[in-house]
Amino acid sequence: MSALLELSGVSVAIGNVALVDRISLRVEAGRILGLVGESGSGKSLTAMAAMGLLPLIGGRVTEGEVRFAGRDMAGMSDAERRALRGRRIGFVTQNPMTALDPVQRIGAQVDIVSRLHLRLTKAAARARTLDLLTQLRIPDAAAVVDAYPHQLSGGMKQRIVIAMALAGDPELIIADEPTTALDVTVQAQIIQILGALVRDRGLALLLITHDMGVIAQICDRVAVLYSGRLVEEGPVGPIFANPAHPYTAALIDCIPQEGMAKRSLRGIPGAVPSALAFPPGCRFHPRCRRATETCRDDAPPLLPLGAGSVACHHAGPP
Amino acid sequence: MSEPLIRTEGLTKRFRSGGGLFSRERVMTAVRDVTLEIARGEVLGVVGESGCGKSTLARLILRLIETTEGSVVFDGTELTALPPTALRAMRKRMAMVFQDPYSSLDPRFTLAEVLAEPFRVQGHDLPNDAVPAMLAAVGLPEALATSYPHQLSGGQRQRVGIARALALHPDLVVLDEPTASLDVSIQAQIIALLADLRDKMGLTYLFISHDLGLVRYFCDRIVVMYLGSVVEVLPNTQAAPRHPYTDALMRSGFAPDPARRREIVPLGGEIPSPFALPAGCAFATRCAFASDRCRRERPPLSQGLSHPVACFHPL
Amino acid sequence: MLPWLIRRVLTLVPVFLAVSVVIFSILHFIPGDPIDNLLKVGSPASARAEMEARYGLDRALPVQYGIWLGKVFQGDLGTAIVARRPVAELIAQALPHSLRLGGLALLFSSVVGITLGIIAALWRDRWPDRAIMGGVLVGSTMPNFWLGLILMLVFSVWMGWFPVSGARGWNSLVLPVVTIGLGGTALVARITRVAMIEAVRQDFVTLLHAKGLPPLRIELFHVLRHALIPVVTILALRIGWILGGAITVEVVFARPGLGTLLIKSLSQHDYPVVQACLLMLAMAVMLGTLLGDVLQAMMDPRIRAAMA
Amino acid sequence: MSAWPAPLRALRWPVGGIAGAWLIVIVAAALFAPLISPYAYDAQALKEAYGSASAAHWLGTDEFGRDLLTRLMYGARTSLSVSAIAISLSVACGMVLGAAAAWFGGPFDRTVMVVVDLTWSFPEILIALILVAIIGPGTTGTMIAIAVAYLAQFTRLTRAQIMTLKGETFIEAARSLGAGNTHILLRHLLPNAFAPVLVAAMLATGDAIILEATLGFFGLGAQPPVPSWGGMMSAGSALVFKAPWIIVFPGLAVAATVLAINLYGDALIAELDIRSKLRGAG
Repeated sequence: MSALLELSGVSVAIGNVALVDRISLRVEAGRILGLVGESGSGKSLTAMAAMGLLPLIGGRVTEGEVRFAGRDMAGMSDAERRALRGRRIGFVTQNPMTALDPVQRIGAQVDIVSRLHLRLTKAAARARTLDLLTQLRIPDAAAVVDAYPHQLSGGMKQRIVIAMALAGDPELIIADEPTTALDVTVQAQIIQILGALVRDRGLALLLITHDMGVIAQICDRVAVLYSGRLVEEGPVGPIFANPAHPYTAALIDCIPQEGMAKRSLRGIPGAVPSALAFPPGCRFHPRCRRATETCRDDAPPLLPLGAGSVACHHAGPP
Repeated sequence: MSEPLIRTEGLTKRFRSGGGLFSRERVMTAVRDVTLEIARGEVLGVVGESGCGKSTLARLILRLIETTEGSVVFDGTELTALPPTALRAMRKRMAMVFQDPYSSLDPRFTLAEVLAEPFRVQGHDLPNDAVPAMLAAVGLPEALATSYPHQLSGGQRQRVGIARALALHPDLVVLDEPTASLDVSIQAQIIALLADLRDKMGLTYLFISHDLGLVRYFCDRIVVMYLGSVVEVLPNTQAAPRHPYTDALMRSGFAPDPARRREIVPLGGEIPSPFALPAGCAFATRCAFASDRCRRERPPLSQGLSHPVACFHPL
Repeated sequence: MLPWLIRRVLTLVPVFLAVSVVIFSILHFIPGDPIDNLLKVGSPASARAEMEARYGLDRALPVQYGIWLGKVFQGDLGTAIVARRPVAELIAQALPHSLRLGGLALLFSSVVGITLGIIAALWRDRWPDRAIMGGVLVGSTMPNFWLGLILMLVFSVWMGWFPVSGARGWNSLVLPVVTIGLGGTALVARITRVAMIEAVRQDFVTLLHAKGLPPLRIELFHVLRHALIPVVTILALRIGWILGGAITVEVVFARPGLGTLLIKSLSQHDYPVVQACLLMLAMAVMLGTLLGDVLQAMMDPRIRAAMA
Repeated sequence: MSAWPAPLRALRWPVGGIAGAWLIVIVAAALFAPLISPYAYDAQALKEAYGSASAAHWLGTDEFGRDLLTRLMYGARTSLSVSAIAISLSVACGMVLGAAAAWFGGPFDRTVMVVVDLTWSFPEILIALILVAIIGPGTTGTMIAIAVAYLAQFTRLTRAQIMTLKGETFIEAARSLGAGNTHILLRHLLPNAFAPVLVAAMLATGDAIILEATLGFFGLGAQPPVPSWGGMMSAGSALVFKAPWIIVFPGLAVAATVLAINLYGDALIAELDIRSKLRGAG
């Protein structure tokens, strides 16, 4: 199956600081790809690169290609890229509290997408908005469209943001930490909604998160980032069962689980490196139990392993 | 059972806002009638979602804010009645670690100054080797003593916050979401450090968190809060939830294991405003089991069941 | 909103009273006696007492204040001691000139300032930004009166484009408006630029781009609308500051107006006139802040919600 | 380089460096005017009156034939010292008042803020004009007038700083350790509020120089024959068509000095990274 969104060897820099180093990803229709990493891993930048929005934060793709439906986005005109955003690619941001224009009514903020991209009339756009809000189980949608963002709860706002992402009837949704700012019970609602969208509408979803639990719950494949590099990628089943990269394994072990023995949680020693001083060789080596001389000197290439791929000199079960 | 280290009785906090010329006065009930005990040496977890009053409760227990009603007894002394000078002296026996490691350290202080502050404000002499020893105890190199907070990573800063809290060997340490702003790999480090320090120093922890999984891993007993009230006290980490809210909270977390995927049954409805608490059970608006009685009457924290639960229809 | 507006206006009453007390009492601390200006040297003491009685200067201060305030509410601002005319008449003559000048200067600084601010923000950290912000900074470092004189020297004397002074014809307004407006322009341009740049960094702007809206539409309809909220706030608070420029500039260009009247009566110790001028300026300031609050509420639903 | 204190780092070439250099030149000229000025400031030479720039008088002469360069140097003495002393006075009082308002809160705070907001919305020149009228013209009057005119700004700024700081977790942390009010105020609040207020004071000194010049222009500043930039322009304004240089040079001196203060201040703000803290200070 051909990928809807494909990143091949994409590097991203802001100013002259290189933050993302040759990442390759594929997102297919009807599938969910989870992109997981800690702070500074470059996961949000990857999302911005896929949206073509890097210039907003002063960043740029320095290397590689971002292809949507087979076309290189770098080769498109601004207008062509704009016609993709909102229409064929929907975007869900991290913090619903700040994602909506505080001085504009909810209805108008959702309407604009279908009016702009689907050329709907004002009335038709409003009807579509009401329909979407109802589908997302927003109670009293008719009143909500006339409300301002500050009158709604966080979970409600995030559903409005999802409605905006869906209003242009897109094929792909990119969700950047859509539940991080929400309470756990609301997080469950949002994850359920996103899962249902992929199942019912055959959308492709690129889900960016730092939460391995969320990945395990709804993703088909997962890509693990560390300090701007892809360290492991593959179907979730095998990766969670037998993580090949020591970082993936350690990340899973950092999550307290039911039935876990007290004192078994130790964390990963050291700190996430700053982008201004990434370690040479494998960027994880200063914190890695398996690290050897080779890891200090040579960055391991991403090599196929089973149904996925891994970048480690000592890949395999511990 | 010996005398608990902390006992609260009907602890209530109401915040008033507005009331000037330009807006109506509004009263927000942040904590409502909380009675609980913390035994010496235990780790008591308080879990709940944002706005449930867990952080306010922590501050009431330490009397960092004044209570509206109720009392806190710390090792036989009623904190709520203590005059300011005696309260300040009492503070060397209780300490707090804060959520945000970025703003909890004065940006103009070096780490040595941060760590000397507890001694200074309590009028104690600072032993010569105290600062290096404190840094070592939380796993930081001695060389950092002359650094400023902005030169440290989040995890390192949180270690400094812990060292500061433990400087005078307190009996009680209140941990207010100490890992919520940290990466998961660092969160696990800090939790491990807290567990080690508790063993070494015989500390009592009050651990505040929104993460039920983490609380179940780390704590001995768990208090579940919803909209200012305690809805359930789990006597151990294995106990099955009896309150529908605790149950929903447990079902909302995701295990990092694709083999244990499950159908999500999300909680519907909205949390009522703390400015206008419902007459009955605060959870009734979102509860599948709610009856008319729940909407009319507030269920007390009943002691009759296997453990305390505030529900008319416990599971 | 209406109940809020009523309450807001009512709060101006005590403020007005407080300001009037301050204005009234401050002037009585000013050394120098206007009566001295009126009496011929060597006049008998009785003439002096008679004169004082005529202007009510022989009574206790609180009584004088009460009488003065009562008359103010009836539109009677007293009689100018030196000019020997009703103060209300002097004010009525001066006020339209000052309003025209101040209003135009305010308009000039708002329009030019906001426009420059937008351009600077859109090209931030590139040459249009640097040029505008540099120019604006240089403009704000020159004393108003000096700038006025230099403009007069260049454009009136050397170029002969505008009249040197006076208030006849529209073209006599150009140089004074520009002189006063430049200071305000600097302020407005700086705030607009910063507010725009800050608004651009907000999440909702990223999301607007993600929705595929054209960038210019985002900048002008969403970002600018946001940025204007702090601009309006500061502008309203600093209306007095912009009008303050008018005081000196009126004098430099020898234009009739409140500023000229104020300076002249200050030097002549003509209390009633000074009082009236200050009262007018105080009212302008109070109305300015009120207007700012109302505009802010109209622009931001969150503020409207807080007012309920 | 980063080990250097921020005030030195702010001198980075070109902008901060040029601004700093001009400030050093102007301050040195003011300090050493009696030693380095070519003439005495009150040395009249009526024969040479209205002279434009020449080898003997680099910037020309005024209506009494006095050397403009000399008078500019002495003028700097008056203008800079009056502005600097006035602002120091204003900052000292404003910090005490603002800190007290923020610290005590309640009705005291509200009263202070109403008065401060009200004065803040009045033009400084108006406040200064009235005060000079009360105190009487001259350097002392000007100084006090400027100090009062800027009091509102520093009170507001200090209060805002302390209010923000009071909400910081490290204050709560100090309290949780048992720290008393004095410790928190002296060790945490004031030291953290100091840098932004000090930088604002520097920028305000620029505005004060303009205000001082304006008062001088109205003949209310330093009284003749003591030269001040404002006074020189006041005298020159009547002669602007006959001998424009009399007024042009003092004006340029004011503009250049204020510009330099602003540019250096901007560089300093960037180095100290306190831009967001200075918001709302006007």
